[in-house]
Amino acid sequence: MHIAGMIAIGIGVLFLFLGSFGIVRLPDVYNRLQAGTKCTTFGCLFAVLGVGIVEPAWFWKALLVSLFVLLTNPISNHALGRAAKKSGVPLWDGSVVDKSRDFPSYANTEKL
Amino acid sequence: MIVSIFLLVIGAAIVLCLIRLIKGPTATDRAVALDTVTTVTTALLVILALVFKRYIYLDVALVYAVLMFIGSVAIARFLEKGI
Amino acid sequence: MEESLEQILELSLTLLMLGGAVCACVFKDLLNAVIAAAFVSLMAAILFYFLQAPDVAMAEASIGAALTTAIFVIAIKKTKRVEEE
Amino acid sequence: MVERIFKKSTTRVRIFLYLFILLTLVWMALTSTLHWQELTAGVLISFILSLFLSKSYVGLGLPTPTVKTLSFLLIYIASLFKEIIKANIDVAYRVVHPKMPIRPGIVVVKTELKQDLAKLMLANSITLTPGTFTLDIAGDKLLIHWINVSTQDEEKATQAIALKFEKHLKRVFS
Repeated sequence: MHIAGMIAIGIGVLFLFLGSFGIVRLPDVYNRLQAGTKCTTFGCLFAVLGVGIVEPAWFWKALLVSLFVLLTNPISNHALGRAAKKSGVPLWDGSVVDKSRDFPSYANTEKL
Repeated sequence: MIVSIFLLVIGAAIVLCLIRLIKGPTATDRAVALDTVTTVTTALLVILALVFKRYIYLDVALVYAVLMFIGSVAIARFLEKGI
Repeated sequence: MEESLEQILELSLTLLMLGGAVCACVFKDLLNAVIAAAFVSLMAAILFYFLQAPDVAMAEASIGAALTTAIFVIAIKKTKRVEEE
Repeated sequence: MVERIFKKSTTRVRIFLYLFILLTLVWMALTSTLHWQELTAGVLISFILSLFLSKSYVGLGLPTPTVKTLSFLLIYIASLFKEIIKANIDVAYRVVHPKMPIRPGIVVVKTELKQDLAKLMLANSITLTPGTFTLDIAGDKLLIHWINVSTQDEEKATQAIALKFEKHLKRVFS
């Protein structure tokens, strides 16, 4: 039980580190958001559930914490991404396509 | 013993986020770094509760997970209508 | 946990907090300064946690990082965003 | 007339019961004890809350909870977890790879879901799955940032990104 929980915490911590690494390494806001959302949500989920496995009496509260993280983290990141697009942060030069001109509410924001 | 390695890795993650917070060309980059550091901190608090062996410390992580989202949404709302 | 590791972590957290505080003073764009201040209060909350005061950490987390950020953002919206020389 | 009122009231009672059970379970997870004082307080508070909340639940136009809907919801959550694990390995590979094999771009995707909550769940699951990130929703279209664009066509992009969740969500919200 103890070893399984420690392995879960280890996986979670590894993904948290990779998410932060992606924040530093990737080229523009949108790609950074990708790394920042997925890796940190997953890593936090695994770390918290791992703590719940190591101490079985804590499991239910740990589950509640992970549930809140799973619900709130994508929403706040989505709000940040939308704000970035609306305030006209440019895409990276290597981007392939930008279809946001077809979208009604972005017709008059600056191009690329 | 192995927990101390986890704590050091999380500390390194916070340092990386601070680098992006200093460097970031736009305000949105900095907000993304702050949001990431919040999630990392929630995990850190839960692991520290395991280290200190106190059940009551989990409550702090719960409050963190619920309330931090308000700050990010406030910043995002401002950026949408601002410059 | 060993005594020395705890001291190392506390020291590094203090240094991170100092870095964030310097950023909050240096930035000319006030929104960036607010974000750096939120980072500082995040680190302060972890530091309180290390000093075995979870209630203070909870208050610091809720007031310092969530409420203060929202109030500062509203204040910036009513005034100007960029600081002048 | 009488029959209709009866039918409406039974769905209302069912919603009330489900909310009551859900809130009591959350309370029990928060306190983590089976002491009788805590349980009494929890049952009382969740009774009062579900009395008020069941009214607004009907007003929001959410699906009535039945055993079938809940089992479809569980299947959806299981498939979501599988996708999350795939997504993380994918993103970790892209970040660690020395050349960063990314071809980012913004594409438009269509959805057939009607309810607001269903669209929210679809957007959240798209955010958590491999290489895609929801930027905005308007009407039946979603604006999506894709880290590795393989097609620019709207139909094909819909098939690649949204369809695998939509078929689960349609069954939940039918």
